[in-house]
Amino acid sequence: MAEYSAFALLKNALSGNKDWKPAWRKPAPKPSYDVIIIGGGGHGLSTAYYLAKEHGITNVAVLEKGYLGSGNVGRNTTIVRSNYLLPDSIRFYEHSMKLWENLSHDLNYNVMFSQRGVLNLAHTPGQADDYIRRGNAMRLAGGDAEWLNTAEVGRFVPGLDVSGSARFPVVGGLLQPRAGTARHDAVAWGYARGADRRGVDMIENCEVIGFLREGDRIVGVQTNRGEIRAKKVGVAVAGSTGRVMKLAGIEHLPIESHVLQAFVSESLKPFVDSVVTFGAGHLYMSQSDKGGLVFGGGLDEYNTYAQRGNLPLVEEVMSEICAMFPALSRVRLLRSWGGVMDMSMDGSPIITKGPLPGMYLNSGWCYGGFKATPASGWAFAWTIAKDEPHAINAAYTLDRFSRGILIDEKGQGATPRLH
Amino acid sequence: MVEQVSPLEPVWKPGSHGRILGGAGVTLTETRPGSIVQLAAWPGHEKAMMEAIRSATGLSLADGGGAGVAEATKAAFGFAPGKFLLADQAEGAGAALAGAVGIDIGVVTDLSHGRTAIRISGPKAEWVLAKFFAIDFSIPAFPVGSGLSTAHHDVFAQVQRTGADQFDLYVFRSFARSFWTALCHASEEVGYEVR
Amino acid sequence: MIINCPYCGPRDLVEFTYQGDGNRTRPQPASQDYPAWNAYIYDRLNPAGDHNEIWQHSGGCRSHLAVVRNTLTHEIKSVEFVRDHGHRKSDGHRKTGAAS
Amino acid sequence: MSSSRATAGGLIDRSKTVRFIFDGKPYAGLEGDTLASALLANGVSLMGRSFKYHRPRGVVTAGIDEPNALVTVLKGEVREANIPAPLLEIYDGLTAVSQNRFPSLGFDVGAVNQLGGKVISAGFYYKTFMGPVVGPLKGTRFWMFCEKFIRRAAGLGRVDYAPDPARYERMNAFADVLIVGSGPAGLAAAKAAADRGARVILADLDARFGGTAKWSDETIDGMSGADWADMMVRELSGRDTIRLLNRTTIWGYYDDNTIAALERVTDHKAVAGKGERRHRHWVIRPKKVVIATGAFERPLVFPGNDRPGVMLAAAAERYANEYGVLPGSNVALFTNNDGAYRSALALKKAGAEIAAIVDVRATISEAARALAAEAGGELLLGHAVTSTSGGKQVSGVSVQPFDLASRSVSGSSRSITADCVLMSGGWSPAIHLASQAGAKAIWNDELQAFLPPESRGRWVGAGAFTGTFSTTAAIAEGEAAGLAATGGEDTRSEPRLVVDGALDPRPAPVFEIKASGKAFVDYQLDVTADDVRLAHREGFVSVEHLKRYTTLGMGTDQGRTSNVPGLAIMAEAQGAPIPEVGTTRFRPPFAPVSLGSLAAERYADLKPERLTPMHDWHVEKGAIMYSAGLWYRPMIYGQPGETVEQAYVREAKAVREAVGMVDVSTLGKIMVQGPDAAEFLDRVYTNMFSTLAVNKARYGLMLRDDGVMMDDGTTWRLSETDFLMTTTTANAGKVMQHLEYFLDVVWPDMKVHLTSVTDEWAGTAVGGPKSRDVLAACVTGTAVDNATLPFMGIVKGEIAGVPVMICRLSFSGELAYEVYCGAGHGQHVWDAIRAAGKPFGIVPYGLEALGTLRIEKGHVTGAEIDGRTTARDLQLDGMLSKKKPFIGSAMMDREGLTDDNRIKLVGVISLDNRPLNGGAHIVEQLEPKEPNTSIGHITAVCYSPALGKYIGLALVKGGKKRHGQRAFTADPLRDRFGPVEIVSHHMFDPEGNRMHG
Repeated sequence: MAEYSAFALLKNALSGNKDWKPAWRKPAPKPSYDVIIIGGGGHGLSTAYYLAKEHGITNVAVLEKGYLGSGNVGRNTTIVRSNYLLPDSIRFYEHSMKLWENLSHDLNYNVMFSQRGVLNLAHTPGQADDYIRRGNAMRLAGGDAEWLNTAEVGRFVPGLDVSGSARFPVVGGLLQPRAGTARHDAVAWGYARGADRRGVDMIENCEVIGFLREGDRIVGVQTNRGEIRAKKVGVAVAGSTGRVMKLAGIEHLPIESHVLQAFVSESLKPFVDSVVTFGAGHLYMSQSDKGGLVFGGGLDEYNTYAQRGNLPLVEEVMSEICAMFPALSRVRLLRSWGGVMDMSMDGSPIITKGPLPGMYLNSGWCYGGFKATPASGWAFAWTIAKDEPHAINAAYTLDRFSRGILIDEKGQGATPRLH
Repeated sequence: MVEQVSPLEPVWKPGSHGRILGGAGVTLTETRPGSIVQLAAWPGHEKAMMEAIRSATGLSLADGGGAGVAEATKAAFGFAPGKFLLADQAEGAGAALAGAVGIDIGVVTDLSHGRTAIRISGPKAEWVLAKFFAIDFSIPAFPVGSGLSTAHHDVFAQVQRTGADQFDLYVFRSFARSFWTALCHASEEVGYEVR
Repeated sequence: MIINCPYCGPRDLVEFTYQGDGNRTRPQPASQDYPAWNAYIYDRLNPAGDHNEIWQHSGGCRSHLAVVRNTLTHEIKSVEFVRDHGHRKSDGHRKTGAAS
Repeated sequence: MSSSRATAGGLIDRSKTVRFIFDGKPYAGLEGDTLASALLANGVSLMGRSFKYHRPRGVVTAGIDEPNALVTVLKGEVREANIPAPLLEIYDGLTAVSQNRFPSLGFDVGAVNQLGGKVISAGFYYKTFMGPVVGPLKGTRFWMFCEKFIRRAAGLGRVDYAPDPARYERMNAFADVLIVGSGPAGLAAAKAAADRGARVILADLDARFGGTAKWSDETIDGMSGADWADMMVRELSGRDTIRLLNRTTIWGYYDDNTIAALERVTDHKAVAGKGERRHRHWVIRPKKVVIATGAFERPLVFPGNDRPGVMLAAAAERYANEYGVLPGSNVALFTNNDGAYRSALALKKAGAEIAAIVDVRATISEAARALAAEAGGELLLGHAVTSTSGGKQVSGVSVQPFDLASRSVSGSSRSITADCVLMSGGWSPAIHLASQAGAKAIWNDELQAFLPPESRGRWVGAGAFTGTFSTTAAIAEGEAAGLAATGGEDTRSEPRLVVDGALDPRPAPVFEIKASGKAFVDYQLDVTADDVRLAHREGFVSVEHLKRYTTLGMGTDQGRTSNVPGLAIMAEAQGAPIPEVGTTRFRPPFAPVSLGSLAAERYADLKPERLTPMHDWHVEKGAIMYSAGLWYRPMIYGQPGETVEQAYVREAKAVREAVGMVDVSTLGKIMVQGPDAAEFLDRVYTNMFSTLAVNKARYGLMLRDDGVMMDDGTTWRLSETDFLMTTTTANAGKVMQHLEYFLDVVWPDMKVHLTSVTDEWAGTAVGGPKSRDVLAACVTGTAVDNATLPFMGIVKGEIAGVPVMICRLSFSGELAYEVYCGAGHGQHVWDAIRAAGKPFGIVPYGLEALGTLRIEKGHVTGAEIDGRTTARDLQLDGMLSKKKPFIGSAMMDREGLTDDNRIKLVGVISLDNRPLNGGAHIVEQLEPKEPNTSIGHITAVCYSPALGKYIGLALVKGGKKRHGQRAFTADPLRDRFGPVEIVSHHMFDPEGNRMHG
């Protein structure tokens, strides 16, 4: 398929854009594959891409119940960062960041990754020390992080209430300059196109309704488009993990499904350049290239598989955004939507072989999923190809809970709604 | 006895405020009861607790969630299963009740300092309260005498309807000043008088 | 969402705190059954459909409620006090119990 | 200019002139005008510029579906962007400016984008701007460079940083029935429900009730629609069970009929009343909702359909009949349905000439034919408009014969002069709320529209919303709905389709006229029919892919005019029926809603303040207040010229050398009462409490069920069955919920009650070698000597006539006491202790000194108890009873929690006599400074007057094993590196002689 470039755009414009080809084929499922990835979201698609690119495994099918990217990859607030505290997290998300930094070239698809920085505001000296501890951990691990004092924060983000009279005065902020945002749909489409160009079959409207087993072993899947057999089956359906794993007879997992709402304002001329998060509550905000303010807050805090949020959370988020940027009170909320999250018991993901032979599980992303898309697929592909985890996902096991080797960034324990 | 200092003192501004159009929409007062007492019965001993309350205070509570009674100088109501709040302008109700309530019935907790009692009354009282609480304050849904527990964001509150257009609110002392200020803001558009 | 508290009546979601999966069984305090403890603390049923869960009416009477709620529609099927619900589980650790 | 005020008619008050300013130019309008109607009346048709191509645009609609005419309103410093001119009621002094143009609306350099039209087609971003793979612009740099310009060009209105002086509020409401929309159906429903004595709320987003009745030519019960509506409203407004909310948009339909609405209280006023909030955010909880939201007319997609002067037929009718404004003097109509003929006639009656009526259908109903005859002008059946002429104002159209079967034009083209072109592509019911409520819309082939899904019983529909376009039927349906809503049962299952005897509501299935030139589907975001086909070509065929790839329907109008035409064009490209392309699921909000209204009373006051009884004293004494959760606590009581360090060192010294006092009222306090209280505490604490004697206190440790540290504090036994538990300030609420959970859920048979008494007691800690003397000097009714009040003992007495409870315990490591009294007496007792302490040099101290004293002693707080550390990590192994199980005991021994290499509590001493920093890490070598392997971090720091050194507490791998070792502090973010010695966390008086003294 043709390379994308400014030249290609010009050439096609002259022919009235009549010659563009589909970004990916729409093949019918083959009876069998070397690897089946369940879930045509960001992680499933990137897994397929890296299986083909890094491991030469191209006889791969990605099975998607709806349309590609219909899950959380298209329902998030597009933030990409690696500002974590714990070594296992830093290792993984830093790897992801490095992949992000070259992703558009790698995919020949502009995912609009813009490193405009993520600034975490701190509102008490204690919180500042906490953030700085995290920033220091990043720096000592080779990452990037800076501390801005109140005045520097005010200069970095005009419009922010940095007055001492604010209810929760800003005492400083932790900045990760390399962090930023990307065009979420483009990430799914870019990986899909990239995988397609390497021979992977992306099969949409193909819902898995059961697993094929030989004894304990998973040897394929039952779908609404018939049986498809495979040597290895990877599950990357964050948000639906409980439902899909149930089809394999696995009833209990260290995961709860919760809905996270996201919001977009009407389109405005540039108001804020970087991503800003409010430390006296739970709020993160940036502005898209189209001019809409994109923001979100906490979970609705109860189990749900419905992509619908409730009103109290909306009010909470708007209260916080107005506290952070008083000038936004007259700006209007344009759209809201909900995405279903796999909330794990320590707030960290699971990328592992098993739990059944022939099966591989990628789940528990809480709301760290989008920024993890490249590394998640990269590490999952490695785990599937080599039947063992790579160093960056070695800690993301299922048994870490029973062993007490927890990766609890927020220190909330087994209370998923609080991670 | 040394008098309690009100947490509202610096923000207590007697007189008329806001948009007064032919009379204040609401009147705000701090009732400053001498005693605020919480009573908690063990499951199955609720009736005995109600009897103890009657014997110690003369207030007889009807059965049922939120049931309550309000007299000129004292009032009581249920606010949770087996739990009741009693307010008395006189001090020392806690001790009296402690005498009347044996450990076999339940326990008595004196909150005379811990809760601040705010009264909102007037034709717009329901309207103003509706700005804070997701509660149907209409008479059929919330008759005179009855009480309930609710919250406005971080501020936990117990509310008793002590008249057709009169409500007594019990809020945590440490939050009282903030809550009072918010109450005044919310009352501005209908005009309010602080007494 | 509106939850009909058996004591307070129907109240807005904002008054409640979700306390999680009501299907779990806490082992007896003295129990050394490790897998049982692990399951209690970390395993979730997380069904797509009717779910037994525990809510606290934290902004009201503070009772804990056993709620059956559909996780696909958010429709609430039943609400009752946990203590009346027999949610005591297998924890025989009563004040008279010799477990301690 | 062509548009003008009609000589008569309209609901505006011709006696009241209103003066306003648009783009710096003063204009006059009439009371009852919107900005759109007033500008049209002044002959202004150019009102905006489009998002991508910056094309000149006029107003297309007369309501909330407006995609083009968006303006910014200026109120002093404050700008409010993207307001649809048809919704903006004018008032004296209104100042509005157009958007997305530079330098002016008339001449906009951004319009050059039009030249790039085909290059910047849908999805072009994704195909370019990747930049070079190597060199200075590699990685994301080239994209970020280009993006700067893209961002500047993008965006509609501008907001500044000036804070909004307005205030907002939230309002809760309950009702039997909420009726959404006050058109004929809504009014009829309200009346029916009200007559049954129900509590009714009737909401309409317009200033005036009546919906279409306000401007349609129809008469109801022999009176004009407007008069009929006024009569209905009069009948309703008398009753106290009815609440009428105008200027109120119902925007959110949440679970269990929780309905969100925005009331615009003062936007239409030049000056707001005292205390009036700008917006009121209503949260309404009706038993039933009657949805009577009507329908939106659809444009037709044809080349030049975006030229100013081209507008929806019904919009023009509304301007003529409601505002007495003629959008043009010589009007052409282009339609695929009967309804629009009525609009043509309305304009004729209002004084315009009808140049031509162009209908894609070869045959039309007799009723339509009659209307056409009355309206006059040429009737061109089986024809279509293939282009429009004119610059920033339409001057005419070209028409060509159109074949319905092949949906194509052919034959000779001719042009018709017109200064206003009306278009009508059929109607889309406003099903948004029903869709939010949770079901999938149903495509109706006859009406060529999505109809509401079946109700799950929570709502009832009526009128055009259900596809019932005849007013007679709508009123009947409204009455039925009002009854159904109050009767409890939903009388309607299938959406009823009433075919009006006169006019045929069924449009021809024509959405687009294919001819050369840009034909717009989404006006605001400049999505053309070709863009939709390009998306199809590239495989973005599902409705979601279509929207995301082309941005169709993503604008502030939320695709009200573009959704169905877009789907139709995609369906044709696919050769599939429309519903197979998919249906959009609508989510809140139905219409854009101000962030301020949702912040409501929390705007400018996010959270309440929590104040101790001595708060005002602290502030008065110049203490720097420190926010701890919602609380405020004194950090230091600085004296003139003192640095923070000097202040806390002075305060801490005073405690070590003489006596100090500190406000500890914020500590969480929970009464634990009942016959089983002691055993309950045995279960929740890691150590024993049943063995605690009355009038004694004990330090206790609490774990979570997973074995990780949760909180610590002292608990005082006041009687056999009464305990006063204290928690850390931060965890008070969490601990309360934790205990309540176990009592209610796990051990419901235990007879224990819990009550938060944090606010009941004021607490003053008095510490230092002289503390006993101070108490002896002010406490009456009890002795405080070592015998009467030993370490961890409790006595009751009085201070200055106020009952107090005194516990001898120490956080500072000095001889110390905590004095509790009723909160209302807190200041009184505080003053009395200070007076008694004066001779002993008592000093009030703040959190910094408190921290210093505890760090010297190695006591842990929130910084160490961070939700990851275990009791063993914090060197508290001794607190873990082996005699009994307790919460967390079963899980605390897991390998991961007992690993020797975990980070554990130690003390650190700065070896370069420079301050240490909390949040700094500990490394084994300093070179290279970074990256480097962290072996832990510093949790708390101070200058220790007792040791004369800068010290800190830290969590370090190996813990005790490293005592005596040298390491380095690494704080790259603050560029602080230096040598430290790792020591025991008990840095001062490890034997604790001082507090036992």
